[in-house]
Amino acid sequence: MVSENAIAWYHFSSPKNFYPLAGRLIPWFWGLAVILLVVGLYMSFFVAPTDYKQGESYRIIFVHVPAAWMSMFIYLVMAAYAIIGLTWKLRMAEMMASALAPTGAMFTFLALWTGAFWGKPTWGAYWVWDARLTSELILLFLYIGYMSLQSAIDDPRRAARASALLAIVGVINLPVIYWSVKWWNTLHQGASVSPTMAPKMASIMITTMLVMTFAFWMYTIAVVLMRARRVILERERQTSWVMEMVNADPQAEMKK
Amino acid sequence: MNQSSLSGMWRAMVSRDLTLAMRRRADVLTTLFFFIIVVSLFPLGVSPEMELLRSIAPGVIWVAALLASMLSLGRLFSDDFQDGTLEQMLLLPQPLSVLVLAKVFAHWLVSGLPLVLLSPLLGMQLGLDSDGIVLMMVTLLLGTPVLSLIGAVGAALTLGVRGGGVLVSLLVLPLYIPVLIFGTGAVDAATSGMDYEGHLSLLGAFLVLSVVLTPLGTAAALRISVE
Amino acid sequence: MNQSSLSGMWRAMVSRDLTLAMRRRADVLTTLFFFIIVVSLFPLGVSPEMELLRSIAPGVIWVAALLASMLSLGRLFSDDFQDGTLEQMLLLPQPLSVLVLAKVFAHWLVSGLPLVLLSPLLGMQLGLDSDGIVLMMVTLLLGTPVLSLIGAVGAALTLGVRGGGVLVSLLVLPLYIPVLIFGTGAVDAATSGMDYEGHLSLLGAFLVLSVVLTPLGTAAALRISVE
Amino acid sequence: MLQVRELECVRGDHRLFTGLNFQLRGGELLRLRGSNGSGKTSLLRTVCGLLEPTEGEVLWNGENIRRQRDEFNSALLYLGHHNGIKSELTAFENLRLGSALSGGGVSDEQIYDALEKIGLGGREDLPTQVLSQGQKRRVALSRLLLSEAPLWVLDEPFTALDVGAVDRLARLVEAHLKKGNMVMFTTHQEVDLRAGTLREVSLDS
Amino acid sequence: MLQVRELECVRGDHRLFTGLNFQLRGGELLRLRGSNGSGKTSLLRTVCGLLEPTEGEVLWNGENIRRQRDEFNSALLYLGHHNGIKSELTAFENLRLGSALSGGGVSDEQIYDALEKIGLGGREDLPTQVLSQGQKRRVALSRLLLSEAPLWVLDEPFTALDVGAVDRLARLVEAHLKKGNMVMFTTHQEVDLRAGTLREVSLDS
Ligand code: HEM
Ligand SMILES: Nc1ncnc2c1ncn2[C@@H]1O[C@H](COP(=O)(O)OP(=O)(O)OP(=O)(O)O)[C@@H](O)[C@H]1O
Ligand SMILES: Nc1ncnc2c1ncn2[C@@H]1O[C@H](COP(=O)(O)OP(=O)(O)OP(=O)(O)O)[C@@H](O)[C@H]1O
Ligand SMILES: [Mg+2]
Ligand SMILES: [Mg+2]
Repeated sequence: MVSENAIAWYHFSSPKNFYPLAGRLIPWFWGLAVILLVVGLYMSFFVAPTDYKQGESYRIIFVHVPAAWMSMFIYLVMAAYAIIGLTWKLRMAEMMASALAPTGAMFTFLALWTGAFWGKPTWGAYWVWDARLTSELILLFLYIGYMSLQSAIDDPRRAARASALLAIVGVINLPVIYWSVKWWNTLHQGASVSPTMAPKMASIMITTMLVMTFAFWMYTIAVVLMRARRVILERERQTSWVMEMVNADPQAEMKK
Repeated sequence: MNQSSLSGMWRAMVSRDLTLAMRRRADVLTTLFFFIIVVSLFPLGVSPEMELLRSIAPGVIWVAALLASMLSLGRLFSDDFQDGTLEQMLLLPQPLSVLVLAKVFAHWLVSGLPLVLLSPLLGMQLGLDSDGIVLMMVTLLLGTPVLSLIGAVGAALTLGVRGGGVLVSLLVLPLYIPVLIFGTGAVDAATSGMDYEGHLSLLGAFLVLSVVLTPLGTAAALRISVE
Repeated sequence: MNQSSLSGMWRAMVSRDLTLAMRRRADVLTTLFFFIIVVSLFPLGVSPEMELLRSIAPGVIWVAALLASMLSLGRLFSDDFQDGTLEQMLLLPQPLSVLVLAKVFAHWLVSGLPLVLLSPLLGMQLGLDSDGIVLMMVTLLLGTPVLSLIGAVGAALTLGVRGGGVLVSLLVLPLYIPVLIFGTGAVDAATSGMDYEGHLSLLGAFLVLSVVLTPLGTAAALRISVE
Repeated sequence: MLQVRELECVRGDHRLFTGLNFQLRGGELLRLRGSNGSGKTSLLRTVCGLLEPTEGEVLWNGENIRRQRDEFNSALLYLGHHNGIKSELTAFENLRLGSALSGGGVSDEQIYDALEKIGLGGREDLPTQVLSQGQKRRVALSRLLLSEAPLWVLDEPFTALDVGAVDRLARLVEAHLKKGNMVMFTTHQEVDLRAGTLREVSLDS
Repeated sequence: MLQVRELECVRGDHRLFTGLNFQLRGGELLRLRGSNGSGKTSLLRTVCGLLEPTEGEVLWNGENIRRQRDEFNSALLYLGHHNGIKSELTAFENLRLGSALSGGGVSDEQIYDALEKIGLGGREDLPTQVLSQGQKRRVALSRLLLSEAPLWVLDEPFTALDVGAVDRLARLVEAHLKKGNMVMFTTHQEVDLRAGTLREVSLDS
């Protein structure tokens, strides 16, 4: 059983076998993402009760918090892939890491944007230098640095390895950054406005947030698989299997 | 034998880079000059009121030191890369990470240390008191080597990359933030009579950690970049 | 005939440099991000209090723009110098100063203009009000081309001289300072409800003067550097 | 016609050459000889006006080149130790932008044609930084195919080229001379070049 | 003994070579042939361990060079397209610091001697940036005179050299081979090199 698993793992870690598998999985993840998103949005707008202090504007939380969670998760997953890719020289892991980055940056941006949007009615300002906000901003910088480095290097192999190294350095620093920013803020500002709401959130709200988080996850997986397929084609274009497939495709079209 | 050849290599590397730095004395002075100018721009750009200046002084000096150190990083490996000497270094029969550490040390001697020594003057200009000035020097002494060590990773990663100079700042500046926060935090704490030892020991811990870890990362990055 | 070939060359030069900039898109973006990051370092280094931040905002943004523009200037001629294309430009049958102006214009389009467009966001982050923000944009729009034009002279002079960076800072920064003072002065005046038109017309005068004069200086400096 | 009168060049402590006189007429080929460091590159750059001579002058059609820079430059094609191509651009873009800068009038077909002829067919659309040393040199040399300038000044044009490319370049130079133009060059390799009039100037003393 | 097994190198879209096998024993000279862009430089860099092969391996005394980097590096001297010298330092300083870095044991007299032999006498104390193209190459080549490494890997060592210097270098290579060492090199020039065993590997297909 274990060895079978290991073999399957090994099998699908080669781009050649991964490519068709990903192709088959993508529609499923898209489907799940859409269903969960519909359920989640329905719950956020119609099931969850109106907040007695903030009114309706608080509903943005159902996008904001899952997006903030995703932004951090994705960085961790990306760094994990980077480590695997560098230590075992697995090309597939390198490609997954680079496929994750844009989505991670997108969620970071979404968290910042929804947060800023929310901040105006609640705090009266789009931006305050709060610890959590600041560290989210720094996370965005890390993502952008990762992507810039990758796009600045032409050779795809070198680009993947250099940016993997950067992701690892970043992940070591991330807790230090988070923690120092927190300390910095509490040192300077006694009682600062902080984005924590009522201590006990209604369980319906937690459920809604979890549903939204899962929706985001499914979306992430679908998008990342699609991006990984594109990266595979680009990086493996000189291999025989890609050439065969590219040459075979038009014929398959014609038969249809 | 191995140990003695390692220390011989260390000495050779440091003396090579110091010789080169002396040949381009102008370069070393630029870093210093940049530091001074950035700090002096603030009274001009912000406001000449002493009260305001004093309150922003630690932040301004630290940010200036951080930018100056980052700028000087551009040249840490790029010259060696372009003329092919870096290639030759990768082919030396000694561990690359030790070599890298020696290079960073030499670099700090000519670009970090002078900032530390100059900072009291600038602190005075911005109206810091003597306690603040002493603490500023101590934090810079602990912090600038960390900046150089972290920066080396970024410099190695962006070697030969188009527009590497500015890219390096994008990669490295977010990683500098903890050092900045604890550096200025200590000075602020001292000037407001609070306890600052926690900050200092954290800075020390950063230093130890980065001496141990970053040379490995830099060495790996160099191997990737030279491909 | 001469005029049409001049404008043809102008277009060719600008489109060449814009093509190159698009190839190194990372480069363009990094200047921008450098600007953003430097501005964001100040709240971290100085203090997160909005009141304090608002009062130093114009100075901080202007200093950051000045540094970003100075850094990006490093690459204005140096790439062309190293790969020998600058040599070829000197051998073109057209006036070098026009060529230089075209290059600086292209450079400003990709490195100065984006800063101007981005400044409102940063102004907001530092708590500037909308009047201040508008004026900030106007002053940057007038001021950043002056920075590029003056900086080009410095960049050309440092080409030959190894690490002539000091020379550049010495030459360029004193000339930058009036721009900085009138730029921030205008914003400060506006936020405190005073008259700012004098500042703006002075900035405009700087712009006209530097468009006329600096290309000649830059061209002369290039000829010297290529020897 | 190119004339060099009593030229002297001093670099650092070394007087590389002094009292140098020669002239080059249409259809003539001038080969510069000299060992490493004898001043060949310095002389070529002086002739192009990139380096100022310490004594003497360079005349083009009887007038000092410094007093007619635009005219002289439009008659000149110089190829130095550096290739003078942008590594981010493809070979095609390099040539197109280069010709637009120097006055234009070259069509895309001509450029593709030139690249094909110089042996870069199939690599026209790679950024030149990934090309090999010899391929980069070929990109630089394809300017020769596109230019109308009567005077070519070539500093070791054959370095990094393989045997086939060396031969192709030699034929190109011969054809240029046949049209009544001038070429001035230097090389350390032995190259078989047949020209109407071959002049030699040696800088070894 | 150097062995290359089933080596493959892919750059961008181009598979430069694949299934490459050869070996080099003491006293043998290997000349790499191939037109511009055929992958000579890439192969030499792979053999030195600077470039990672996409397939296959390089063995030194039977073991992969990646698993014994320090041993292999101390047996290797590589000279690439770049000279690998600092332009701010003089020729003498370049050699002294270079030898100190790679383990030392070279006296100042030996260095002056080497520079004299390679034809740089009188220019030892100029910063190398003012040297001519060929003189710079000579500074790089003088490392050959100071090194004890049994394996030399030379990428177009003859470029920019004048006739005398080409000859001197050829004699140097021959002497190195006589001592039972190995040399692997590539050049586009025709050079007269006599060696016990001459192997040729061609990358043109
Ligand atoms: C640009 C502005 C903002 C940013 C960057 C931001 C960032 C974040 C991040 C990173 C988290 C996840 C933290 C964690 O799970 O530990 C989070 C959670 C949260 N945010 Fe925001 N936020 C912003 C504005 C706001 C505003 C204006 C509010 C409401 C007043 C708010 C309310 C919340 C709440 C209630 C949570 C969940 C807290 C928890 O799980 O403990 N945020 N935000
Ligand atoms: N600033 C300087 N100080 C001293 N000597 C200098 C200086 N600049 C150049 N030189 C000398 O001038 C000569 C430069 O010659 P040049 O580059 O023209 O040689 P070359 O004939 O082209 O040689 P090669 O065949 O190697 O290309 C060299 O001997 C060099 O040492
Ligand atoms: N990233 C890349 N993308 C596409 N092609 C590349 C890339 N990197 C290298 N190449 C190709 O690989 C080859 C590089 O070969 P290499 O430099 O080893 O040639 P060489 O045999 O040394 O040639 P020369 O004789 O000109 O020095 C060239 O054909 C080049 O076009
Ligand atoms: Mg020369
Ligand atoms: Mg080669």
